[in-house]
Amino acid sequence: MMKKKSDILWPLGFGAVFLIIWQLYGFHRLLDLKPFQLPVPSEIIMTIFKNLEKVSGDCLLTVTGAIAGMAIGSAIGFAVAVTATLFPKWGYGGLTVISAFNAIPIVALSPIMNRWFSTGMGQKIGVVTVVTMAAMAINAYRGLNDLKPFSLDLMSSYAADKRTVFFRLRLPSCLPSVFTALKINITSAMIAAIVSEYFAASTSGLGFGIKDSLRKAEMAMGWSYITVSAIVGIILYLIIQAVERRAIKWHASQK
Amino acid sequence: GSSSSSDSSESSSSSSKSESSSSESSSAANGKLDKMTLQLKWLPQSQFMGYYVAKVKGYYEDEGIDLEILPGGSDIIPEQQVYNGVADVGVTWVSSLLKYQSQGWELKETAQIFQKSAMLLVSKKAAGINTPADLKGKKVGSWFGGNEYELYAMIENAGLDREKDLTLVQQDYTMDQLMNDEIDAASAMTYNEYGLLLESGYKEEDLNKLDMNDYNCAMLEDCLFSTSEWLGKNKDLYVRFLRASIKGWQDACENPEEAGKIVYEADNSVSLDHQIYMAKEVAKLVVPEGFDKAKIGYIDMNAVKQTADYALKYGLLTQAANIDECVDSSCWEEAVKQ
Amino acid sequence: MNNTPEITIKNVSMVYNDKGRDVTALSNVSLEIQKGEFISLLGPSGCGKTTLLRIIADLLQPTSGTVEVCGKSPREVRLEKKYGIVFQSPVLYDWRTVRKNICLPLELMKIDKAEQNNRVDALLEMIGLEKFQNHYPNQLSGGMQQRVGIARALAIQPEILLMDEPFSALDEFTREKLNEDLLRIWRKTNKTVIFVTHSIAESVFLSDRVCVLSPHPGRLSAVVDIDLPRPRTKEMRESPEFFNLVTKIRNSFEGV
Amino acid sequence: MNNTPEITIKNVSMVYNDKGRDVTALSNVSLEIQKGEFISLLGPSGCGKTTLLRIIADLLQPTSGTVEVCGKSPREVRLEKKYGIVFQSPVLYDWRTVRKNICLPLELMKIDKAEQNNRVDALLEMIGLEKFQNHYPNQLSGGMQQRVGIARALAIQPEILLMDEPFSALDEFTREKLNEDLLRIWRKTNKTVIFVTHSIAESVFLSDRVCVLSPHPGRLSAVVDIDLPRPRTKEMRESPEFFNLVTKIRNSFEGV
Amino acid sequence: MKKNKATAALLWTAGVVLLWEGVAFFLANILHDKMANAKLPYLHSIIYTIAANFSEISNAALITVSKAATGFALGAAAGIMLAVIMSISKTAEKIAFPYLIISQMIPVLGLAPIIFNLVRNMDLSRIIIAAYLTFFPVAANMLGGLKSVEPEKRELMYSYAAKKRSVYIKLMLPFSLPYLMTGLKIAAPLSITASILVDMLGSKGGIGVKLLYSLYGGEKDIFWASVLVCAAIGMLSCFIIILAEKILIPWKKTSSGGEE
Ligand SMILES: Nc1ncnc2c1ncn2[C@@H]1O[C@H](COP(=O)(O)OP(=O)(O)OP(=O)(O)O)[C@@H](O)[C@H]1O
Ligand SMILES: Nc1ncnc2c1ncn2[C@@H]1O[C@H](COP(=O)(O)OP(=O)(O)OP(=O)(O)O)[C@@H](O)[C@H]1O
Ligand SMILES: [Mg+2]
Ligand SMILES: [Mg+2]
Repeated sequence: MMKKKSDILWPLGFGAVFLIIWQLYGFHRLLDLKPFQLPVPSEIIMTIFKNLEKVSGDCLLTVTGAIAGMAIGSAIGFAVAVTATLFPKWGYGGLTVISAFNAIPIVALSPIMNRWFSTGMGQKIGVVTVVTMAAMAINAYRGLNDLKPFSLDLMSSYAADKRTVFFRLRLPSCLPSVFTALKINITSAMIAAIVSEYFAASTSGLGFGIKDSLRKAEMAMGWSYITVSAIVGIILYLIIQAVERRAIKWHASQK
Repeated sequence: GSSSSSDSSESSSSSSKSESSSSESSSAANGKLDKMTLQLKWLPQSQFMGYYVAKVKGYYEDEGIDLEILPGGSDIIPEQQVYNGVADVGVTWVSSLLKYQSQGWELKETAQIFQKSAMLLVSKKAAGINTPADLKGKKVGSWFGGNEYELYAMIENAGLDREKDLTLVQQDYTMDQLMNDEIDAASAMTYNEYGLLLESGYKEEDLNKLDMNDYNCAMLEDCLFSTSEWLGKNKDLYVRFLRASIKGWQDACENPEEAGKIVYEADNSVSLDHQIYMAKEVAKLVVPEGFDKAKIGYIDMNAVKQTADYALKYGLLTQAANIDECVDSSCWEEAVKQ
Repeated sequence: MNNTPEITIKNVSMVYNDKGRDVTALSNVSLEIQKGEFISLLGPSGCGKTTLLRIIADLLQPTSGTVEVCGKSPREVRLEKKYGIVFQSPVLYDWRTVRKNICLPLELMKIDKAEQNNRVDALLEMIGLEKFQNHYPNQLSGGMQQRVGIARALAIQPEILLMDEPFSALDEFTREKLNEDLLRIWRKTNKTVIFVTHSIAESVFLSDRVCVLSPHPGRLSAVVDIDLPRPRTKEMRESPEFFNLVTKIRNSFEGV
Repeated sequence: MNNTPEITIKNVSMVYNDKGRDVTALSNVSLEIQKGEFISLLGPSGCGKTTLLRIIADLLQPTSGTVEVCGKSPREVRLEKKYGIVFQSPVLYDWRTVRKNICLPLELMKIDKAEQNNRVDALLEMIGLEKFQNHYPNQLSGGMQQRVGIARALAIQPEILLMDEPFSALDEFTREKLNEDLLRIWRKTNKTVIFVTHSIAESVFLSDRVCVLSPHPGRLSAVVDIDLPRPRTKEMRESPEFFNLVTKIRNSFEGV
Repeated sequence: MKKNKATAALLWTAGVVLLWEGVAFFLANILHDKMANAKLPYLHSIIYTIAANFSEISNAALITVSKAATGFALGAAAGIMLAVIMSISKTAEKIAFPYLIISQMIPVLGLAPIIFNLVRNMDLSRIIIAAYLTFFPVAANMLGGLKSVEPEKRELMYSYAAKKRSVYIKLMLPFSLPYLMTGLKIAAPLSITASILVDMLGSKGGIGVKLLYSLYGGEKDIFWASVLVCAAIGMLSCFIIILAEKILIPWKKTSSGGEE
């Protein structure tokens, strides 16, 4: 119990100190910044509250896109990993092919997706999907194939078919890797959704807000959007972590 | 506030510009060139041909300047680059500069390169947009991020409500949305996107264009600016820079084909044809008909005022800009004296 | 007992190859095992016992030679799910509790729930881990894990039971109890058992025949018939016949 | 032998807690071990032998009670690197060859290369794995892995040797050979040894005292002094005194 | 085995090519999509463009790859270091991890000015940004690996009272190597992305500049050629890591057991 408390207190305490230094212009002095270059927390928070409705609307939009895209992307990535596992001879190539998508920058992806989807949401989901595929595919593949010694032998001794081996052995043993992938993906999904909105055919979403505000020197507004996206990102991350704790209690990493 | 601003400036000049400020007076004499950096607003292209021409023809060197031209990019904001000391001087749009100034950034406009707005609203003939009033009920593209105010002015001058009477959509820096009929009218710069439309096979007669200059909603675009502080310390250097730049722009506007080639060779980005097309169009903005090319860089305070007024009216500025504070034409005046 | 052997091992050799370095684990091993026979494999550490077991179980392909089980290839027999294997290390699935680990093969064979529960309850009782049925493997002692592995192999009531040092981590009492349990089950169900052990006494107590392997390369160096009467009793362990057999095997061992 | 004990275990209890389910592994165990003494721990599977060893080695904190080693806390002794431990499972590092696995603690103690090589060569010879020194652990048989673990623990010539069923996966001959090797090393270097085993005979052959634990919760149920003369010889195993001691321990066991 | 792999690679290439050309054909000739050329041009025409502009594109690619290599090296190093620090100290993990995630949510547009202001050197800033964009998958995977070390393996080190440093060098790092490799497989192509993004922060050369110019200059063929080259480099980089994995992890090679 004590441990649980410190789990929260440490980062919060650190965060509080960080915010106070920031609020008292500590970073401004240190990094030689003017308040109008980097607004202080109080100003950011006030701006958020002043624009709460707009900000939360934009946030919802972006998060929806990010989550939908991540779900699709992770599913595709996982499917590729499964294929590569079930058909090792032929399937492995898929992993390398999918990693190619990781090398296409969002700046190039976004206009392409703009062509494919006429709505901002479609474009966003498209971009996030592509961005999240590889991390899941590569991690899941490792998890599906890095089995404990003889655990596969046990399955063959039961003449278990591929399906059974997959569901009874590979799936549970790949969970830790899948969660690692999800953690990577939730961050890249958010940022991909945001950056895709720079180019999207719509004028809403956190990304549009960030770009529009920062370009127009509305730093407080821009940083409000950034703050909100960071908060949402960390909440989503914590949710994944909480699910992970429950799902793989048995794993060494959860000790 | 004020004390911290003074030490910030000291350290900024000492870290990145110490050489230029210390060797200022002796430089030309002993053959050592003063280093100076110019931040472009966008990718190297004929939009900035004056500086490239001046550089290639050695005008900066003649003035004792070693100029480095920093290209812009999608994540680069010239005002911030200059304020942060990454560059000494920058190119930006006046409305954007006014906004930064109003937020407390001590920046000054020092010369106005484009005398006219290059912004167009382009549509296919079939959409039937012949006047701004025809925009009613249409889907109209803009790049936003500060590029939307001329459009707002055009819409509202035509008596339309920009929220209710039409739909504004973000454009992604290509003309694909227009070509694909996802939007009815697209923002386009005369020297760039419009040219791309023509190059991709559209004929002038297939297109309608609404020119901001024709509907009294033009705002000023490319100008030169720097921080008040840097200007205070490097006035002489800056005058020399302006002199060389104006010379470059004069050459470029006289011979856009050559200028286009120079830009293409300096940084072969877009195709040569497009650079030349752009050079020709830009020349029309820098030296419009009837404009004395000796006065390149002249700041038309009326135009600045109109820009500031629209910026205020459409919400970019929250209070009227004190435009006299924002502009410092003294260097330019000195540069064009001879 | 039938006269056609249940398992025929013919000239089996196994060479592990790793980057040009060959390790010959088995060399020309031949053996016939009757249906319902209880065979023990003995031999120094590293002589190839596990290797031979894995070849019979179709977990490994011999470099040369053949194995036939009921006139079929080990592969076919494996696919018929006739093997029950106790591995040398417990090989439990970390994400399953003790109970669920034992249940695993039953789930795979789609045995109905009630029957599953009956069998698992009986086995839990036999291995003395009723109280630990909801623990995860990493909460068990080494011997407890091993017992779970044994229970899991018995759960499917296989026709051929392959056991690789199943009782090595158990105290003598638990071991003796399980020896008896194993014999009881074997007698009742007429399984063929191949049993790897390092305890000569245990092999004598349990087996019909004891096969001794000699190492590097693994060869069959002696096969000793154990003609003690069945059922075997605790008292027999103290009998001179028992002692003689142990000595005989011990000698065949030392002759290596 | 000195009269102040080397290791003093006082009222040690250990309760594993997992989601409200408590498992009492040890309950009020007290024991004094003299310097240079060879102690065996016996007891049914799951009675807490490993737990006790881990507490002495400072790998686990007891729920209550204290352990003192040479008047210090186990932690201090561990930091002085006086422990050598053989774990119940081999715990080899997959990425190191046999030789490198044995070398590991020597590297950590910055012993010079030549000395490292000498020691490792001697140990490899002792465990009979010279030919396999460049193999990786996953290319070894179970017993071979276990022997590597033993060699690794002996390599650092620790003052206190904690061995958890070190010979369980070995055949009787290798086991007897290693028993003798262990005694020889022990005699030469005057180590204190705590030795967990399931073989009563082995414990009698090796030890000065045998401690029997009873399970659930683990208690010290008997401590038997082994007054056989040293050095112990193969022949002693057949002597009536030996047999009596085995029987005595077996009975104290069964009384549980 | 070798032959099998070659045929598999061939089959994959053929499959991808066919699929690509098929979709392109479908768009252009069956749906009669006006934007077919922007949505997905024919692969052969892109390859033709690459061939026609080979020296130009390959030069740009070379610049990007060399920058990506720097960014990748730094990002990987930073990721490994952060993971190690977080695994050494729970407190550090608790403090740092949430903020690392937050840091990943700050877009370059917001971050770049601060970094420029901090280091006041464009080249260094670009390297930092490239590293910033690549470190997270490495850190996450590496941390995952470090935390998966089996307790017994750690106890062995503990029993030797080994110094933290030795524990890491002799146990934690070798154990996490396979996990690290997974992270690197994700990060390697990502570093190309990062390098391209950095190209766009006002660089003078590189495939990213090509991409931007061609995108905004309406040169669709060059744009797609650049995209294809990016993807190819990404695949290659992943492939190199796979190769490195084979060499660096010899003990994993001998695996046993079959499966239906
Ligand atoms: N990590 C753990 N979590 C919960 N319970 C544990 C844990 N480790 C051991 N136990 C329990 O503590 C008891 C004693 O375990 P221990 O490993 O000490 O037994 P042991 O005497 O070494 O047995 P064996 O001879 O089988 O190795 C067992 O009942 C076991 O279930
Ligand atoms: N995967 C492998 N790769 C290379 N060599 C191996 C492999 N598995 C086993 N060997 C070698 O084959 C020989 C026989 O191994 P095996 O596991 O069959 O011995 P064993 O009789 O079961 O020994 P133990 O009683 O110690 O378990 C050993 O010398 C071992 O080194
Ligand atoms: Mg074996
Ligand atoms: Mg134990």
